Amino acid sequence: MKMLLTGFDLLLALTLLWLAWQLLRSTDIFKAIIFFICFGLLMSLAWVRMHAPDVALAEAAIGTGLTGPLFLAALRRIERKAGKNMMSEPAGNGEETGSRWKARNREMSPLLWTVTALTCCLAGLLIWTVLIIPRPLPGLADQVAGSLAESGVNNPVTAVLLNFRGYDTLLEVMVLLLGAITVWSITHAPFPPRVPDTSPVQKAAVRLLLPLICLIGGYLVWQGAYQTGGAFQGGAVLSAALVLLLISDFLWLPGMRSLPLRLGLTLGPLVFVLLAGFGILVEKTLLRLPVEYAGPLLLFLEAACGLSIGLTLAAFFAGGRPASDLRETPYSGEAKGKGPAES
Amino acid sequence: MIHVAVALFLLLTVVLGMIRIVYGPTVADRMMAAQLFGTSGLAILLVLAWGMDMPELIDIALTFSLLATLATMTFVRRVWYEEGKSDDS
Amino acid sequence: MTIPEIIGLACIAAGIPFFLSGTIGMLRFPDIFTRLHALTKADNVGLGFLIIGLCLQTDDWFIVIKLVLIWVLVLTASSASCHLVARRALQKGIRPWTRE
Amino acid sequence: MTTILYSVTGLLLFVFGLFALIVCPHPLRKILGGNVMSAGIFLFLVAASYRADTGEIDAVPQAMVLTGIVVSVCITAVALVLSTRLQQAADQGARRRRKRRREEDAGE
Repeated sequence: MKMLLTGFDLLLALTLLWLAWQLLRSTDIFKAIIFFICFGLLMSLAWVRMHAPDVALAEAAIGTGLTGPLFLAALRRIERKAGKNMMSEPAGNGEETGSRWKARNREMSPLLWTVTALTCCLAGLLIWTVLIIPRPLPGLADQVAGSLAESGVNNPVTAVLLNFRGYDTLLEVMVLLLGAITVWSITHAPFPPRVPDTSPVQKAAVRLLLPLICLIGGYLVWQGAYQTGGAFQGGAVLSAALVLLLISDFLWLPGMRSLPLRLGLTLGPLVFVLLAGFGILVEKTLLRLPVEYAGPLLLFLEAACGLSIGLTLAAFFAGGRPASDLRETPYSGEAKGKGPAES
Repeated sequence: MIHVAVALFLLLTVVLGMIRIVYGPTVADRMMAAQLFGTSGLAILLVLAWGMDMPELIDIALTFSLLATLATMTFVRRVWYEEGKSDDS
Repeated sequence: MTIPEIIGLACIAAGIPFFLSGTIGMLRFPDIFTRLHALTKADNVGLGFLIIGLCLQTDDWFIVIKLVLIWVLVLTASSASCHLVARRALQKGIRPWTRE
Repeated sequence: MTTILYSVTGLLLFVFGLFALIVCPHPLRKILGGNVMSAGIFLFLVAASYRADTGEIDAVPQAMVLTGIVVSVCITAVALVLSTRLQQAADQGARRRRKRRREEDAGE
């Protein structure tokens, strides 16, 4: 039993390292992205082996489910605009636009040698540090277990995330909002120009999957209180539903109004800030919740944050602000030139 | 015991299948290999749920199965376009 | 060990050759269409056996429902993505492999 | 054993990612390298807090890693959009330069 598990760990670690190496040295960028998707999958197995099911769930939903499509969608935009085929990255046909990202010098230059030597030194130093750390390391597990009863939830990770370390999560939700604002202010969402020839099978599959995804996303948010799950995992699963809608190119999507989206994006941070203010008023401390109401309040907070996180991640996938915003921008003339209509 | 052995074996088939990503002649081969690992990885999770006695892994497997189509659909709709009549001007 | 658990173990063992043949098929088959065939059929049958085996080893109905739901979802996902890839491959003019 | 194995793996992943971030010219690969780096750090953090002998888990590093994963996907998305925009701008510049050169050739 023990030996089998050790063998599993060893194989997993070696495969992770091999995948990372392949991912970073393969000449084809598409191949690298596929390796990255597999890498995320194996990472979530590694989290399972570390007995961190919450992290594994987040990695499964975000790392594998969303980051891969995010890269795939960006790949087409980046490579296509460079006017060359994504399958022949290293070829570089000498065109001014074609070889922009080509490595200037494939031979080992002195600079490259220096960088390699330095990173090897860094690796050696870090590994040496790991080996000489005295074990077991002190942790906070006992403190968390001791005050779990005051948090209003049974899952220690959720308790740390939303109650004990509420600051971190508040800032994180703000970072997400900031990310969405940045993406929206950089560019508009590029919708594919042609009339979509979506396969009926895809439409049927999306119609079948959508309600199930929403159901299970909600279930994960609700379950976060006492088992594996929570706002981030549930939100990521919800965003998968929106991403499915986006990929299926339904015709009504580009014309969507942005006001409900904006409200949804800010709902989670708003509720969090209100809760923090409530903590100041009632308990005289920022983000401290009254013990008897902590459970329901946290559930409410998780639901709002889950919704906002789902919308934010879907906005990341869309890669810009909705098309209905175009006429509001001051420099719409410039934006129109490469608008979604002809791109 | 048996569950962990099955998990180890499935991980071995996943690692073997990665050869297809390295050598796959077309982009679709690589993408479908990744899809295969989704299925195998899900099976590993389910078996480990019994082998490590962690029933919460079933929820992770459920998430995997929900998101399995996402990457492939993105690939088909956004990456793998016709080369001849591509839509860039 | 009860009889359902033994049958369950037998089912799990029966699933293994299907996973192995799916991987071998993906490695050895000559073109994209045949490879699609290998990996969307063999692996799902293997997963089906595995799930039947695991269902027999639990007495919690909620877990059984979740397991069956997982299998149905995987079937949907892999059939839809197989169809999409094959359709796009035909659109792009990739000819199916034939013996000469 | 398990702890040290995964800690070392995480550190090596971090170093690989750092190397790619410095060496590779393509923006997508730089972003991939950054992702590998962050995955390595997360793995190290959780592995360092895991105690294989007692099987006891520490929720604080796990919650931090959970936060980190979400922030890293956020950074990835912003970086991807930025590099798309950068490429658009560079393409426009190249097109304008080519057009000007063509006009100069016609003028002579």
